[in-house]
Amino acid sequence: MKPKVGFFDFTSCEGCQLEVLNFEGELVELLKLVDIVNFREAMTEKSDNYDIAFIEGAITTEAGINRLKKIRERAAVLIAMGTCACLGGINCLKNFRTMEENLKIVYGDAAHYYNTIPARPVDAVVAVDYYLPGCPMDKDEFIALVKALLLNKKARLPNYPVCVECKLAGNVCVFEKGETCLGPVTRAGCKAICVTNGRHCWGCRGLVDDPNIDSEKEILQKHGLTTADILERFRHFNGYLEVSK
Amino acid sequence: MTKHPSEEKSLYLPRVAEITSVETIAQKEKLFEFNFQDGKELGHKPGQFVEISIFGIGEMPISISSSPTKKGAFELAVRAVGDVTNALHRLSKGATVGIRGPFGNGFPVDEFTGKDVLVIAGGIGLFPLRSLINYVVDNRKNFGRLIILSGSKTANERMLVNELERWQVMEGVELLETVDIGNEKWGGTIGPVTTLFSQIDIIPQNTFAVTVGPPVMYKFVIGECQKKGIPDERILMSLERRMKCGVGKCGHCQINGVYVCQEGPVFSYARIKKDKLTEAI
Amino acid sequence: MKELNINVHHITRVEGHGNITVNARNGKLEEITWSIPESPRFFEAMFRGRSYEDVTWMTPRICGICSIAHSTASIQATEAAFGVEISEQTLLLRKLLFHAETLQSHVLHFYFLAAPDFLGVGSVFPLVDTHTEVVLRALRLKKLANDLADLIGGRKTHPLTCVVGGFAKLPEVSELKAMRQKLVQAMDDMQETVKLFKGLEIPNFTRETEYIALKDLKEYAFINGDIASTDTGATPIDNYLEISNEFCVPQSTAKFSKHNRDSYMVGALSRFNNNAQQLSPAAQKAAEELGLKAICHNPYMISIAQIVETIHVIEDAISLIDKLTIRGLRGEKPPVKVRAGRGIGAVEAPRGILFHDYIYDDKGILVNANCVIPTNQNHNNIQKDMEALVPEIIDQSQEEITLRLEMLVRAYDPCISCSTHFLKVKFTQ
Amino acid sequence: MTEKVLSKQNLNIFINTLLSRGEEIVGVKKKEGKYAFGKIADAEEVCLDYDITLLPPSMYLLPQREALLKFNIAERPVAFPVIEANPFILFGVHPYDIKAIELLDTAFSTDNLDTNYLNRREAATIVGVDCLNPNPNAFCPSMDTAFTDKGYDLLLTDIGDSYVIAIGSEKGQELLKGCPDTQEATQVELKRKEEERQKALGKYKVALDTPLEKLPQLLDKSWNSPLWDERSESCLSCGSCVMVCPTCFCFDVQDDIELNLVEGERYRQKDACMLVDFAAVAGEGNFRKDKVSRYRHRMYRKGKYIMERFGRPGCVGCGRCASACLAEIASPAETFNLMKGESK
Ligand SMILES: Cc1cc2nc3c(=O)[nH]c(=O)nc-3n(C[C@H](O)[C@H](O)[C@H](O)COP(=O)(O)OP(=O)(O)OC[C@H]3O[C@@H](n4cnc5c(N)ncnc54)[C@H](O)[C@@H]3O)c2cc1C
Ligand code: SF4
Ligand code: SF4
Ligand code: SF4
Repeated sequence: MKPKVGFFDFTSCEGCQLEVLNFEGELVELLKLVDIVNFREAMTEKSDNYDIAFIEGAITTEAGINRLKKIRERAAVLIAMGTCACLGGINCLKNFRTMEENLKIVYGDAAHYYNTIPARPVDAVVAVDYYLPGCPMDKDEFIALVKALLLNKKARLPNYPVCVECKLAGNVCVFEKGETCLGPVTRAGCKAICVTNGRHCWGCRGLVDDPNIDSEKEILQKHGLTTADILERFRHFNGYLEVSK
Repeated sequence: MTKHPSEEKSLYLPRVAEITSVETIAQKEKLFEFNFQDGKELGHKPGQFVEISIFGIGEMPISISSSPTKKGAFELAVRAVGDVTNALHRLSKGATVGIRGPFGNGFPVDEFTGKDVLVIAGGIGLFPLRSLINYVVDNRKNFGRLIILSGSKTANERMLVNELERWQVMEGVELLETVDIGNEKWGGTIGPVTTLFSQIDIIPQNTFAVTVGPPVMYKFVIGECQKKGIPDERILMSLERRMKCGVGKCGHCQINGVYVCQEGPVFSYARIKKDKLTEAI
Repeated sequence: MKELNINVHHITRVEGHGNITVNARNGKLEEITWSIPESPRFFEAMFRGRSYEDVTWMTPRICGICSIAHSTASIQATEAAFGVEISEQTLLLRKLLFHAETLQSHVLHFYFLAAPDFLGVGSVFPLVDTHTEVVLRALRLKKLANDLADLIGGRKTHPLTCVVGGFAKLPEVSELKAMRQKLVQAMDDMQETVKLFKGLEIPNFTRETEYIALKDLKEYAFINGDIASTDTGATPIDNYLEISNEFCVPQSTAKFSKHNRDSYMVGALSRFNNNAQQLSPAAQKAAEELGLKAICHNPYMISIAQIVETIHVIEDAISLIDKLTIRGLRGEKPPVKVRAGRGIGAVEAPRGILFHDYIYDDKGILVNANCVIPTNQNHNNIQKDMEALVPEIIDQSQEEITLRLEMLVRAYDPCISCSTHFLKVKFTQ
Repeated sequence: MTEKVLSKQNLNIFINTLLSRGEEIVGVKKKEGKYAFGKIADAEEVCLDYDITLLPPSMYLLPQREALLKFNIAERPVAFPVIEANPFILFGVHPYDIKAIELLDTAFSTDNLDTNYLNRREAATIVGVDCLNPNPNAFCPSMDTAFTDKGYDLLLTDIGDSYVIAIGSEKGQELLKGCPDTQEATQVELKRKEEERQKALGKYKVALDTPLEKLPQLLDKSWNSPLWDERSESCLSCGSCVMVCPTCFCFDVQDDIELNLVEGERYRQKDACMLVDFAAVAGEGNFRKDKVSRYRHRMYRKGKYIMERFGRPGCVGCGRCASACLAEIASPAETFNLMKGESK
């Protein structure tokens, strides 16, 4: 029996769902292994009968909370897909302003039409079995997870920082170029794609299990960042950690 | 580089073995019997281990549980704790796996000749010790006394019960058992395995103590052995480490300068002290 | 008498959440609404107080499908604010990367999102068995688009290499040459695509409206030019607010727009209607073959316009690569001097014209942002189209009406999740 | 063997001749102001006056990821060994990296022969070059790795307008046959070579306070030093120090399967004792849970364990780790010197 798979989107850019549609090389093989029964971005049919639920996006409305709880009840395995779902991601930046202020900035006089709650990751609402962090999520990690599920194997995320993959990629460390980086405390798995492409790490995959935040802060300070800069940098994708503490 | 490596075969290629029987020991433990497809013997010593593979899942180290005196097949007793162990538990008779080994030094059974052997097992530590016990049983006249102290968490978690009962009644085997937490059915000793030491009398100069169990147990067992007067060179234990290659290359099992897979897994307490392998116990 | 009760809660195969409601009682239409319940994300509020580098990094995350368009518009707005001049090489690379997204999005749309309607299935997945060749071709084309995005932008979604002033990493000339070859080969697949769509029956529905798109004298415009309207002619992008005129409506978290008439359209068909003569020869030929002629008033033809544009984009990408490889690529580190000021960026996202408008302080910190998203501009046109369409097809079954309405919405290829991120802000300057 | 001399211009011709013959050359190229080994397409790309490369050349002998087996589990599982080794030339390797490769040779041929490594090693031709502009973090003289008289097939020394070439093996001799206009080195040129080497020795900024052979004893005494805690406090467990190290060779083994869930491979990939999970086992167990135990383990490997096991130090003093470590704690020389200072 092929497992039934559903994709469900909450507040996000839908880039992670798009990544699934981007599996050109693997899509045909993948469809031999699983039945996709729910995927609003790509299909009309909907089914409430699924084994594996992929959740994309942060939770930002009361209605979203209820919908997510229903999905959790139905799915044997629930996977948070992408940084928004795993960490709240960039959506949580709005949590640092009052909701009134947000509404006024964006909707002006029409603010009263719209009601949202502070953004939160999926596991702030329901239990999550597996995480696929990344903005957007990493295709190889997605496929590895699907294979692991089918083989009855536990999928593990790397528990070491991005520096490992960055070094293996042979990059020049951005600190040597006068920039700063969250790589030393951010969970690897992205193959240091940002540094490899001339940027620095923004922490989109969240922190490793036991990050040495104090040391990272010291290093950032030594390289010219103020405490406020550092906070802003961490907030980019990991803002929820800060408010939930 | 004098050898011609290209003529050597891969270190990492397992031989194919078939599962010839599976027996459930307890809730999470099973005993597997294997035969090599090419009909060859494993050719091991008690206390050695193999690397067993389930392709697509992975490879892991498991002690050989059967005695080399058992001909043809060999046995592994495995507790399901993770990927490979669970995958193995899902296999049944007729399935094939990959086996590399035997690896490691094993128990120094030759040194035991004519000596008393005191075996102290904690939990599934009994699995590797079974190879030693049955080796002594099968070569009974070569050894002195065989004393087995076996501890389990609860009465329901006693491992290899049939085997324990067999040894219990066997001539020349002294078996004492205890459980950490008793229940109404359990009429025996209650307490950690070290409580059994007060029930035995040994001649320390003539005894080898061999213990396998969870690392936390070792400190206490060593203490009891020392109290009995057994010299540190004769207190032996098998160390568990993370292991990948089994052949002294990958570095995972290293404690200080020692590669456990090569120089162990069996070490005397004297060696552990000398090489400061303290993180092991 | 006819009773209708259509309630499409979250239309599928579009990006983001939108609902269609149609109610008729005793043959009388009581309600036709196109509404957007998507949860707003407040990007504009999040931008405030952040440095321009952060803004560049955040903007792609507005929308996964048009991440390159947002990134480009954003960078251009910042460059305009700071007065940064970009090099010829940067401009060529930017256009090439932009083409990658147009390709990605168009192929996704006409094959994955729109085609299933014409082939009578609910998604592309069952087509894997029934129309294997079509699916494999679609996947090939999509892969090509994604490979191009990977090569220039560093990845498929949320480009990495684009920074204010230039590119953080350059492709190798050898990689560009290999890509060129793949683009040339893709033209065969596009010929097959034209054949496939020629054979499909496009619903016949027309409603005259205003068509707005970027227009550039030199070329079929994607990332530069003025704002052109089929009603009122061209005006510089700085006047975009006069065009977009956004307003809030209760049924939607996204804003609606109107200009010269009740509503206007942006996107592939708008671009075609304004700039058809500037298409590449092969694209013009395909348009003819597919029966697309400017000015076309049938919104269902948007998908066809996308196919035509795809051919144009492939041809243009080839010539961009030729220009780049002839010049050779040089590492450049463009100086960026921050200064206080306002800047506006406008690009043709796959779904239509997109504006980013920023005000920075003298430290390069964003003070105020306004972004006008193509789909917002189309919402009102969709609503008006529905109002015109339903009475024409009211005699059909509820299922048929529903499908026709869904196909209409899908034709617009709405990108709702990004449309809800922004609404107009009143500038207090 | 006698030494030869080759003009710089002719060296380029030599390289291009090799390339046109279809030889695969891995050499040192510029990368964003630094240097890195990579495939060479033209002699123009080759840098021979570099200080240090980002990653060590040993990664071409022990790749970051390497298949060990291919398997198929369709009906009866079968597995085949994968041993890949295509001839290639490792061009422009510094002596310390040559010595690091010698350590790997020892490690992979002691007790059990690792055919995957050894075959690739056999397929490699090593053209060394003396390091005349040492990296500021390097301490090669202390580790006896500033120069080497073996471990290479050819070894170049820059003497200004030309290179002195030492021939280290028949393979090297053979390779040099394709080289235009080599001359026997004159006494003057050999003297120049010696002078250049002496000059280079004066450029090292870091040195070990303890004689190399005394390192194990020093560490024997230092196990309980409070310095371990102090120094490891800021360790990020980022593994950078290990990832760039030419003498680190630990690996992890994993299975990977294709999407058809039938064919797959077992591969090994670089692993690092500085990473949190290196010694973790099933359940919650971890034999080196805290950063101090990992940090100390690495330093002991560098200064004691490897030396005692393989008879040569586990560090060649290249200084890559010190350059890579953001916390500025990874340099073995600096650490050993502190221990020395304390034990006084
Ligand atoms: C010398 C030796 C003998 C052993 N004998 C037995 C035995 O007879 N019976 C038994 O049930 N168990 C035994 N173990 C423990 C057994 O190896 C682990 O339980 C097993 O590796 C867990 O693998 P897993 O894939 O199921 O777990 P996961 O947690 O999924 O482990 C993944 C991988 O990590 C490594 N690993 C994890 N835990 C350990 C560990 N404790 N030791 C070594 N590597 C580990 C393995 O490579 C394993 O494949 C022995 C271990 C050693 C070192
Ligand atoms: S660039 Fe960032 S991720 Fe890479 S090594 Fe430096 S700090 Fe680590
Ligand atoms: S010593 Fe330095 S480089 Fe090594 S793991 Fe610690 S912080 Fe990283
Ligand atoms: S430990 Fe540091 S100095 Fe020593 S060989 Fe490794 S990277 Fe070089």
